[in-house]
Amino acid sequence: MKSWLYSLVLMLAATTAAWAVEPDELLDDPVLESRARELSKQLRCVVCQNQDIDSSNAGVARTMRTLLRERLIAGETNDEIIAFFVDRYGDFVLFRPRLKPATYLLWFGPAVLFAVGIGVVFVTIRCRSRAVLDGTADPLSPDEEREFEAIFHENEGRRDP
Amino acid sequence: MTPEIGQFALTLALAVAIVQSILPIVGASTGRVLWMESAKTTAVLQVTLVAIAFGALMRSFVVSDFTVRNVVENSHSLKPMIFKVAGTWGSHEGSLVLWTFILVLFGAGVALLGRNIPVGLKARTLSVQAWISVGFLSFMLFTSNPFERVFPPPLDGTDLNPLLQDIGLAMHPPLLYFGYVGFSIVFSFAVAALIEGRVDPAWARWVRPWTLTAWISLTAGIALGSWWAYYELGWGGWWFWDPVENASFMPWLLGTALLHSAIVTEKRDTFKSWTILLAILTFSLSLLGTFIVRSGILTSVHAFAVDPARGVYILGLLGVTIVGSLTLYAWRAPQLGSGGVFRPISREAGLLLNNLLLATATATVLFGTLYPLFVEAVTDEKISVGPPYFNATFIPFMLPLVIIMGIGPFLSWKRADLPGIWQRLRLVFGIAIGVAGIVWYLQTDGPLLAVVSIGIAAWVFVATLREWALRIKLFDLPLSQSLRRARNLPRAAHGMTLAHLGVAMLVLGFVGSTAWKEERVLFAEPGTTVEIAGFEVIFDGVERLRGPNYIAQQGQLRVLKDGREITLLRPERRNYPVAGTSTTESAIRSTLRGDLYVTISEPATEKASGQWNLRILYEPLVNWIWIGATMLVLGGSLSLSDRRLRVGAPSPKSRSSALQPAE
Amino acid sequence: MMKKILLAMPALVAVVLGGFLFWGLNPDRDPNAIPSALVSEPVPDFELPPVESTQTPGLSAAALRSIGEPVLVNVFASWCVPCRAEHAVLTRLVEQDGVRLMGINYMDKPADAANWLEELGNPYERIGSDSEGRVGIEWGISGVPETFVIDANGIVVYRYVGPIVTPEAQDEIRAALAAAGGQS
Amino acid sequence: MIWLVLGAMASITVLLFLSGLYRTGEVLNRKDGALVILKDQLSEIDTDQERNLISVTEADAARVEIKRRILAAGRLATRESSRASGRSTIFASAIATPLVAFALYSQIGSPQIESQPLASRASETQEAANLSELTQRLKTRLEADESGGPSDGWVLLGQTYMRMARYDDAADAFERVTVRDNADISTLLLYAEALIAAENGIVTPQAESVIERASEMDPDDPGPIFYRARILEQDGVPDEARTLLIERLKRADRAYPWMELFLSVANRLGEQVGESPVTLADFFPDSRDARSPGAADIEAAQDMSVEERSAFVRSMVDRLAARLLDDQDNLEGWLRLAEAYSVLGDFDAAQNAADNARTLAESLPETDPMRAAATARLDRINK
Repeated sequence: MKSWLYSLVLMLAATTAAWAVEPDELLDDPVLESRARELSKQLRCVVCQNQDIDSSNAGVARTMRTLLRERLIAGETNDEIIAFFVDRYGDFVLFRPRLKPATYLLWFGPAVLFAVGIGVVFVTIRCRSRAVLDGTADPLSPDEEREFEAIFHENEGRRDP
Repeated sequence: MTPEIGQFALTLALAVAIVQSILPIVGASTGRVLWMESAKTTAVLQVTLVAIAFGALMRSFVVSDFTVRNVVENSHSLKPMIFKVAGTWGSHEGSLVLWTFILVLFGAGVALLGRNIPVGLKARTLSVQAWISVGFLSFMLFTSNPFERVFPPPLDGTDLNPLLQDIGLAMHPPLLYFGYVGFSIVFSFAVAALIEGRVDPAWARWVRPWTLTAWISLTAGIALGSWWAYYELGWGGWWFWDPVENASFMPWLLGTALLHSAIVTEKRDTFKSWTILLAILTFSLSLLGTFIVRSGILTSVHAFAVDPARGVYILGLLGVTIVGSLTLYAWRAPQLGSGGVFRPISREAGLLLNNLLLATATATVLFGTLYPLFVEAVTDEKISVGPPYFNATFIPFMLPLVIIMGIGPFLSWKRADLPGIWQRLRLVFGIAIGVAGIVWYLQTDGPLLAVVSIGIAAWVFVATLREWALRIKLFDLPLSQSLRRARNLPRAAHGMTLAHLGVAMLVLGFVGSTAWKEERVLFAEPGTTVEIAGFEVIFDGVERLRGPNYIAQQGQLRVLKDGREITLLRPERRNYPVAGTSTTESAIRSTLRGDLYVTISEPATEKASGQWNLRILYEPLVNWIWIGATMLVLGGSLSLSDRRLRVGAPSPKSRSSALQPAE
Repeated sequence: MMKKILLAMPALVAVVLGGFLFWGLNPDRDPNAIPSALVSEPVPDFELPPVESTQTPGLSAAALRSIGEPVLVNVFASWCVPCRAEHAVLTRLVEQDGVRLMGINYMDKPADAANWLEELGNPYERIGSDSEGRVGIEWGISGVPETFVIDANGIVVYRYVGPIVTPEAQDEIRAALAAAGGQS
Repeated sequence: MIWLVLGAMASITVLLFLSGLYRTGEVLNRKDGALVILKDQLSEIDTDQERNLISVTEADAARVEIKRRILAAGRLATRESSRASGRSTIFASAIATPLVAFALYSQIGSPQIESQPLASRASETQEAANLSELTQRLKTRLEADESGGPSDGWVLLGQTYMRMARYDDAADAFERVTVRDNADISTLLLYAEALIAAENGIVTPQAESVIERASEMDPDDPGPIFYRARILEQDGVPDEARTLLIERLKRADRAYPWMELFLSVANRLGEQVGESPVTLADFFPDSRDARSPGAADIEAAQDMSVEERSAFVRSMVDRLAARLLDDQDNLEGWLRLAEAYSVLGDFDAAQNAADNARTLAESLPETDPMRAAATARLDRINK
């Protein structure tokens, strides 16, 4: 019982037949419109699963797109518009997480990891290249050479090398 | 009876797997040949039994046997036959059977084809592989039985998501699984080597064909999945950084690193513990992917039904496998010893950098995918990490990787002569700058990064060709001699060239279809004309059609170029009454220069009644993505066919000529 | 020693990661739930007309702020199946516990909403008709039904996502109402 | 038959296992395996040098490296391995494998359920189609009836719609009867059930008023009480709902079939409010055989394993048969019994029940759609 109720709660998305951004939503001003598209790709649809509002067909996403464009026309900056949605939905709506203590690790983690990696590589290479590298290696001693020959021909004839 | 045969086959397979997980490995450490060799029998038995189970399930789907719960829930009598067949692996339970089948298939592959692998290593590897299959078979039988019966049977099934009724999708999971489950055998080889305490060039050579096989199919699987998304979802996109996509992408990235680091191990007897670690981690990421898809821990478009109990079981399986193997690694890796020496400018160093970049890129994806979970666990706050983050962090690691890919093949082992290489690459560099300049001059808008990326693609492309030309001394020798040299070159070398060229094509496709994409979204009525990317598209109206299990509204659009009609596009909006859902079928005019991509739907607003919502996209160069991916796959396959990978197999005399082609 | 630590790192990282994943499987955790940014904030500014052809007055922020005692604000729609399920519970809360209930009719056709209320009864004191869904955005809703508890000062103190049907859900609502009443 | 196939599978497994005992031939040890590869690498350097891919110094250095690896590999100890030892273990595992498999299979398999490909169920599909056609005919007839049609007919129509999961139509059919003065409690309850089902399990005010009406007719009838409990549950007071059910159970003078249903609902509610479960024995310590098929049983059947479920179906059928002995004119009952027996594979019993049903059906007027419906069902059973 609980599970079907739950799944129905999520059905809001299915109530309208819209398909992503609709023609009637578009702005005439191409500059504003391209800003609108860019912004709506950064905002997450709150009822869908992992979709931005630009490509979502949920009713809420449509309303959000309309609001976003109205604010653009009103002359708000991108940051102000983003802030408007964050005020209402929290950081969850942002597909590009804001830089704050909780996301330092996210934003700097890979770079730090890379730096550490470079460090490890550097140390490795230094260790490995410290040995003499003049293009030739110590040749095998005569004893080794004999042992090698023995091993080399040990299985001769039994297997095709 | 069929389902019961399948059911029994699975229980029998589990019993066989249990034997295989113990006998061979104990045999290897006590020197009992019979026990070691029993792995061959059990591996073949396992694959036969799981194949029987898979066949039984498929048959139940084909004949719509609604006494099987899985069939009821994932099929319908009205579904086209091909999708009944595909329904076999469309659900959690069915796909698990497929997963396990591929797992045991790789085991049987090693048992039968790995004739040059020493019996002890083979026995240990197959035992480790059997540990995994015991885990998955028991998971299947105890929590997700695909043959659970319903009695009395309902009259009809409840269908499969029509969005998933696509031939691309039908083929997608098998290939994807083939890749990411395939890395299991590499994992087993690594764990076996740790147990044995020995990793050497021979080990790397024995494992290479298996790594390649897994990598090839994973590449094909991801490409096909991406192609499917592009073709079927109707958004004109091919990659969405969805958790489930990431789950298959991470093993690919790390698997690519593994492919390269294993070369160093094979040639130079070095990077040994790193190669082992990569082998373990690659499969760990595959398992993580399986976990993400099946536990519902992250929201995703593609996830299977959520079930915490299953999640806990898989997590336990993951814990034992990953933590167990990594602990073994921490314990045994110091004994593997480090190998040869090399200079900061050398092929080793280049491959090390390649590995570092790939590993960091993998970490970026892993971080981004799981970070919302971390934040939620620590601060109880919810955040989202989406495409803008991945694009911002992933690309900076990938571009340098592609750049060094151009130089890498010129580097010699141990110490390379940088001025000499520069001399050979000067011209290539000039060409790349030239191409970037031309693109910059031609383009009307689009980011600077796109121009740079095209330059980089040109760089890799020409550098790779230059390296190949140098090898066969093209233009230095008469053409016939060059061609003879080309024939004598190991296939792996050609494989590398082809794959690297493929990467250049991929970059071209990625950049073209993102940076210079054009889009028109409009309400149209019959007669509406749209201009896009030099085409004139005329909307002629809509026709109603009936499909086998859907009703479609089919739009008719004429495409004109320079006033001449070049094609007719028919996008559809389909309505599946049984499932109660609709899908969008795009119509695409595909050329190497770019795709004209049209979708149609009914307008959301009542204001626009009588009109149709058209979405017309022009995606330049998008097909080069699939071409590039195909070249990666072909390059990998060429490499796989290299004679050297079969050296040491004691083949009967009669067949040796077939196995060892001209050389 | 350094090397040993380095080699043990992967296993340690895997264990930590496993810990997080195990936490993530916690059955009480809903991966789809979105926490409200509105809790402890004042009621957002809005003004909604009544649902056409009903007698119930419309709803506005001003009206909510001037009540002077804790109220429930319930977002519902006639097309929302779970809303039917919680309707009886809401009615009972109003009739038996004396809860004051306000409604926001979300993205609904007024005629459908009026029929729905006619059929099921109308426990709402005021109903604002948010036919375009804009006020829903102001409230930061992610689906219907959702229910908010507002204290006497017009501060949002609690939000419940989904239908209030289980006893636990009702207890949470009652507790939130009680806490809101105690504060003022 | 099925056991024969499974047995064959098990035997083949055992045989394959044992065949390993007779395998011969040399095995490749680690040292030889590695040497082959290293030697190949050595020869590769010669080729590379020939093709001018590497310089002479590079080639020499590489050769020394590989030679050293060959030396190292040559020094690898090769363990003496034997082909003879461990035979008994192989033998034991060969035997153990099918045993483990059968043990597991006996827990999760359902050998008694035949597979039923859709193609073999054409008659069933056909019947579903027939049923809907017959239903339509019945409805047309009832509607054409100037006196409004017999109550029984409407009830039958409603029940048929319920079975077809067409709850709105069922509610309409029952409503025709409930507006009449002679509507009894059971019809009212059927109507309520249809209304509730049409709303996905939610008791609407309309359904509530129907239940109220039934309750007024006989406040102590378990039917209305059951639904009143349901309303209370929906209102979010499971404790009150439970109390209502328990009180009625306490008032009962002896064991009745409906009690199972009450108990299972009461226990489900009890779980929510933290009460310990109750059983029939708590009310009637001496009655054990008061079971009857009810909604709760069917609900419980959903969670059963397959064997449990077929045992359950069997017991339900037995109870139905017993009841029909006291209620011989129940056409629907005989039909259901015949169908049940044929599903269970007890064809003689099915035939007996079908004969009774046929006699009853043939006593109906020729034009009565109920007769046609019954005959259609009987024909199917006889196939």
